[in-house]
Amino acid sequence: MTPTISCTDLEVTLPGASGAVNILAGVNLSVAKAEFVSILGTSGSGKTTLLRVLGGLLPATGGEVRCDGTPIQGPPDGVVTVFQDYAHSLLPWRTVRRNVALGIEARLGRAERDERVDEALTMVGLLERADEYPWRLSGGMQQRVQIARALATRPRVLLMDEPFGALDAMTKASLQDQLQQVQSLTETTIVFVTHDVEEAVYLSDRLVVLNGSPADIGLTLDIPLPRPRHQISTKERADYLELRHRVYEALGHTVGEPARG
Amino acid sequence: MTPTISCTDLEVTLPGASGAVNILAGVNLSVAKAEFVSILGTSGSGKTTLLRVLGGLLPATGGEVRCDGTPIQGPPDGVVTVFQDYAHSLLPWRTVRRNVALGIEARLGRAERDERVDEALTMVGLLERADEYPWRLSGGMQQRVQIARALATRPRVLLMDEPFGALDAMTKASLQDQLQQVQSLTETTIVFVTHDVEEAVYLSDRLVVLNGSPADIGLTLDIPLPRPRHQISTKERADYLELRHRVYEALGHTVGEPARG
Amino acid sequence: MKAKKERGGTPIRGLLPLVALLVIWELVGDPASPYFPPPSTWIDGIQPLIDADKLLPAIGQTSLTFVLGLAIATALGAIVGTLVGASRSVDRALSPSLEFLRALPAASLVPVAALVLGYTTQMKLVVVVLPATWPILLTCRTARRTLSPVLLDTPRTLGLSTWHRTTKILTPALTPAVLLGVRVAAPLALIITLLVEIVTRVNGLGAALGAAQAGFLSAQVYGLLTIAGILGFAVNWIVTRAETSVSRRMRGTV
Amino acid sequence: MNRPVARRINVLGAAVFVLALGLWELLVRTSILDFAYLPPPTVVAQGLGELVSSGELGEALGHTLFAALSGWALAALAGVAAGSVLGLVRPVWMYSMASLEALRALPIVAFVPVAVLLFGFSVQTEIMVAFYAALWPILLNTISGMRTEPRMLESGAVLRLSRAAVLWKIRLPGATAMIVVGLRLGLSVSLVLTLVAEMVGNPAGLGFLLVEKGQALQPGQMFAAVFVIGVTGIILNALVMGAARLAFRGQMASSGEVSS
Amino acid sequence: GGQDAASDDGDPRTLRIAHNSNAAALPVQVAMAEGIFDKHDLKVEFTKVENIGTLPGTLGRSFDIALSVPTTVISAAQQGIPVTQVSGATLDVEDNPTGFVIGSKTSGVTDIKQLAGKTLGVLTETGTTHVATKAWLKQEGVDPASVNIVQVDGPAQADQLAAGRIDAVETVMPFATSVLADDNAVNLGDPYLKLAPELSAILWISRQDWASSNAEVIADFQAALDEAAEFIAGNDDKARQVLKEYTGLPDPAIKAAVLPTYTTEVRPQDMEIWLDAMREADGFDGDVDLNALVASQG
Ligand SMILES: Nc1ncnc2c1ncn2[C@@H]1O[C@H](COP(=O)(O)OP(=O)(O)OP(=O)(O)O)[C@@H](O)[C@H]1O
Ligand SMILES: Nc1ncnc2c1ncn2[C@@H]1O[C@H](COP(=O)(O)OP(=O)(O)OP(=O)(O)O)[C@@H](O)[C@H]1O
Ligand SMILES: [Mg+2]
Ligand SMILES: [Mg+2]
Repeated sequence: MTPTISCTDLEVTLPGASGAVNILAGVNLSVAKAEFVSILGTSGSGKTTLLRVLGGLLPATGGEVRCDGTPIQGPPDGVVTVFQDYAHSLLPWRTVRRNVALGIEARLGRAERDERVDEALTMVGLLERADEYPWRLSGGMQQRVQIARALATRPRVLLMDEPFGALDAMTKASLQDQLQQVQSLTETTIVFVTHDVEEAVYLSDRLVVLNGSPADIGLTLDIPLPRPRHQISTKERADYLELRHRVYEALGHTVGEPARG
Repeated sequence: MTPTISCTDLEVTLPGASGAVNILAGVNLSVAKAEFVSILGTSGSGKTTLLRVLGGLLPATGGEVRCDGTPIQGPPDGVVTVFQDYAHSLLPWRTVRRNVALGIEARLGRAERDERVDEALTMVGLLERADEYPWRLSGGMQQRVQIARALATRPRVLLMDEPFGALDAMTKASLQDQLQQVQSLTETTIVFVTHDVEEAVYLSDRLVVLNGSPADIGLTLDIPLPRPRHQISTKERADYLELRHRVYEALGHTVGEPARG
Repeated sequence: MKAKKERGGTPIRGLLPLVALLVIWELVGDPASPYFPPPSTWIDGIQPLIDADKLLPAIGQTSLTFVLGLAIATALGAIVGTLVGASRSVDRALSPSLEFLRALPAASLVPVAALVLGYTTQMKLVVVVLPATWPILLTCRTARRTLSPVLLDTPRTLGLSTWHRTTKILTPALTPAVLLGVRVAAPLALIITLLVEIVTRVNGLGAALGAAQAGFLSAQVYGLLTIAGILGFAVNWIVTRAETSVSRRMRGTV
Repeated sequence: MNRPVARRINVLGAAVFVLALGLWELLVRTSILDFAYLPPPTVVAQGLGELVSSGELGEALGHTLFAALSGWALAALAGVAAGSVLGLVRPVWMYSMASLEALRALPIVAFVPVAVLLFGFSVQTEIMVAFYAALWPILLNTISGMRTEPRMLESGAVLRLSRAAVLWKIRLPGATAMIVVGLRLGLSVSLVLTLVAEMVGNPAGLGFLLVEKGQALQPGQMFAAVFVIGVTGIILNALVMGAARLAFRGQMASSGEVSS
Repeated sequence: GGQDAASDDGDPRTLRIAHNSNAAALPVQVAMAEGIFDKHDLKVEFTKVENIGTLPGTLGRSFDIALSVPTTVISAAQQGIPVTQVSGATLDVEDNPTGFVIGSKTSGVTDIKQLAGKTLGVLTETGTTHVATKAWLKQEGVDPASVNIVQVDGPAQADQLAAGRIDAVETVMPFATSVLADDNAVNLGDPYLKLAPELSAILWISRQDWASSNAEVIADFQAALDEAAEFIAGNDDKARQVLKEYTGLPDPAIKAAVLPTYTTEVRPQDMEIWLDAMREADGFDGDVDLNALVASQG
């Protein structure tokens, strides 16, 4: 089966203070339909860059990027990116509701649009703030508005860049589970950048770690935990703990793994 | 002893889509010199708002805010805020080095300034990116530049709003320990907003949870763990695990506490 | 930090210094001065034009050229400015030619434009649009360049069509810049309109102004200048108001 | 070392420009455009040669540049200073902006004869006109540029920057991109209106040369003067941009005016 | 301005003179070139100003003597600018006209009467030529208001008429030559001569106070111009060389130029004709003391 999204020998060079800098080199990744892949890596390793290339927002300097087998030229249909820089990605002149409607208002009738927007806002817990302007919301709220906007489009592929980074543990857990549920219902393919190892292990089918400079994929780890997963029971499983341990190790983490007994 | 920073019966009202909204009501908090206090709370509960009031950036609608016993009018000397919104708080036309120098260049000579900047950049691991513009950095790097800028001023009081939110676990752990060390050396008073319960428990002398709408302080918890703390040994202590457990509970978290055995 | 309560536009009380200046002029001015007649004589100065039913049509013709010229310049400047701001190669290709055109003196273009279009309102428009476009174009170009890349990526990743990207993202995001450009361009457009009218005497306030100047009717000259000034002020005021209200909607601040 | 210099030269832009000139020549040669008043580029080039060899061009250009640049430089100082004050001090803005808007709306061309009365046939008249014309774009762009991102101002407040330092280190640098736009606009209007002042007022410089050559039935020389004016516009603008890139590296880079 | 005031106190025998590229000013230029002014103990500082309409206001500040036309002098005087004529410049006579109204076969204007409803290009709407043309139109029974007026700069006139953008044009030398060079152009006549068989349409002016305190200088100025006019009559080649130098006209135009008839005579009767024409054709209703305009005569 052709992968939903894939890159081969990907190379990306970006301008820097002292000439061009090679950010990614020889990155090979292919994500199958309905797969959930997490990307980890230290700050500045190139996760955002990789996601931008997969989303068709940044042309690769070398190598190939394909979506459903065809080379990518600009963002393919149904592939939606959730940006790390949520503050800049919301339109300040639109209310929350109209920000969420942005991706669907052109193709859907009024009734269906409203329904989808309400549904998405309910999911992220912001329905009662629908008529507020985004710059009157807290950071975490803005981040959730952006997630709602992506979900409202019912994307085939979701590329998410630290989407829950500004959320408290409870809100985060609730959104993790919502995301799982959406995925299982709609078979969305998800590529997910995060710094939270537990989150990555809990959500993913597979997990890759970017490292080096220029970065490539250092570790690929399958997460064969059964689905559906539960915040309590899954995280209590021995294989979950074992996987988590391996990721921490791969990240060079001597300490991060919270005590196990 | 007068607290370094304190608020009594603090009330804050902000404009909203349908009239003024009461964000904080009856918040009482006082932080002693060299104390490390963490603030937790769900997304949108008012942590940033509280920090802005303590930092003199937002006038309180009611109640009193004092720094060293005198009422606050604008940011007091030596009180530095690290913003959640790092992307907007760096000056895009200055290189990383000159951004970090912003707070000290007027009062320090060239040599000392350079030394402090280099020291701060080394601390956050960005010395070799010193001549880059901030908009060419990754999100986590920008966040670290802002931290370096604050540290370079050697503040008496540091108000930090999710300062490590965009960092991977390893970078975060390293910065946590640097921060601890700085604090123990300079007796800096720190108020620290975070979503990461482990981080809060690991770093703090005291921890408060904001909740309700309008929000006030729901839980105050002293963290009498011995200092200096260590990423491994401290987190293996039974009292650490116990404290962590209590915080999770206070946050209404039924699940978040990663399995303990 | 404090929310500023301003109803938008420029407060009228800001006219105080100007009013003071005029009052001083009136008090110390010599009513018989052939060069600087005091304000009270200005109305008498334009009375003959009112009596001859020439003033209103002249105002109408000048307003038409001025407003239409400004409108065309706005559309042109916004579109070309956005294109040039978006693409470095378009910028490099067009910049020298545009720089060249905008520096050309309107008066020497009039005969050329008249050869093609005759002594018509269209001819006036062409000569007015050329320099008036520039401020809008340049302001819009810079604004387009400084837009956050994430803001520009947003409509792309949501699969918005080019049309929707333009109407929903670019237009609202660039409107404040375009309006600022219009504020700069408006007096320029008025100046050039009057200049063309003075040079060709085709019609409008400029034609009357030219005639009054040639006849040394200084009170009439000041009267006509005041009318032209009011016209420009009115357009400025409307544009400023629009700019303020747009900025407020954009960011909630003035 | 050679490559960047070569890259600075705008080959594409020059090509478009030359192409337009070629088209014009072609239209005249094929008699599609056939006017004594509008000569083809080759005749204009010939006129240019005549003006250069007679020395008229150099002198006129020098005069015009002196007047336009003096007026512009004064306007830059006054515009940025007044713009900062108006942008920052609310009461000043409130009690004077409308007057400025009204003054700004006054058609300066019509005042050239008045300026001639006040200052006589002198270069001061031209400088006044150039100053007046260039002031407004610089002023408005400065005022508008003073709307700084609030978080940056808060950063300044938090780091205890003095008011002067906030202006000097945050507000003005943040407004630089806008101010440079104002300076560029101001430069071209000051040039254009210096020419107008020379055409209808002080008989000197390129503006007068243009009129004089027109009256002398020398369209080749007249359009050569027009051509020189246009090229002067290009060069002045390139100089301003070059200077801005040198002086304000960071601002120009962050507003996309410096490639790579 | 300060520097003007300084010149005011200067030597009264140093004349600051302004005029345009008009052939009417040739005697001044010849007098300068041939040392005739020196002979009369006059020094001349010359400034070329193409738009002579603004000159009355600058007299006494920037200039002492300037070239002007009767309509300008009358309007300026009526508005309280104290100007006066110090010398004649040229005289229009039947066999040497300087004003032209030119129609075109293509536009169908071959007679002044056909101008009704047509577009006429003029040099200046308020200038002498146009006042004279309006008077002429009235004489011919055509309402001047029925003629559509646009201002067309001299150099562009030939093209505009040939291209049909205007139907007729009102002009002076040297532009008339190039307008008439077109095969379709038709000369309709000299509008000045419709006012009087002999008329002065261009002259030298100064401020009244300057004129009354410098009568001797003015007499010397006139004498110098008369001598220059004689020189011109006798030295055509040299005179045309001077003409070429200060007008910058191309050689063919210099060769083809018909030099006007020069005079230094101050003609009060002509001023009266112009005032009447302005009253009649232009609706001019000012009160002008004609004596003051020519008071320096003496
Ligand atoms: N616009 C840009 N221009 C030039 N270089 C850039 C740009 N954006 C990012 N970089 C550089 O590319 C590298 C990777 O950045 P990227 O944003 O992909 O990192 P990241 O893995 O997402 O980091 P983080 O976790 O901190 O967000 C960094 O060294 C950064 O400095
Ligand atoms: N500028 C503003 N104007 C009006 N209301 C605001 C503004 N900023 C924040 N609020 C509101 O105040 C409340 C608290 O916001 P605050 O930013 O303090 O939350 P927070 O606890 O920091 O949340 P997060 O963890 O998501 O950053 C929210 O309901 C928000 O909508
Ligand atoms: Mg990133
Ligand atoms: Mg917050």
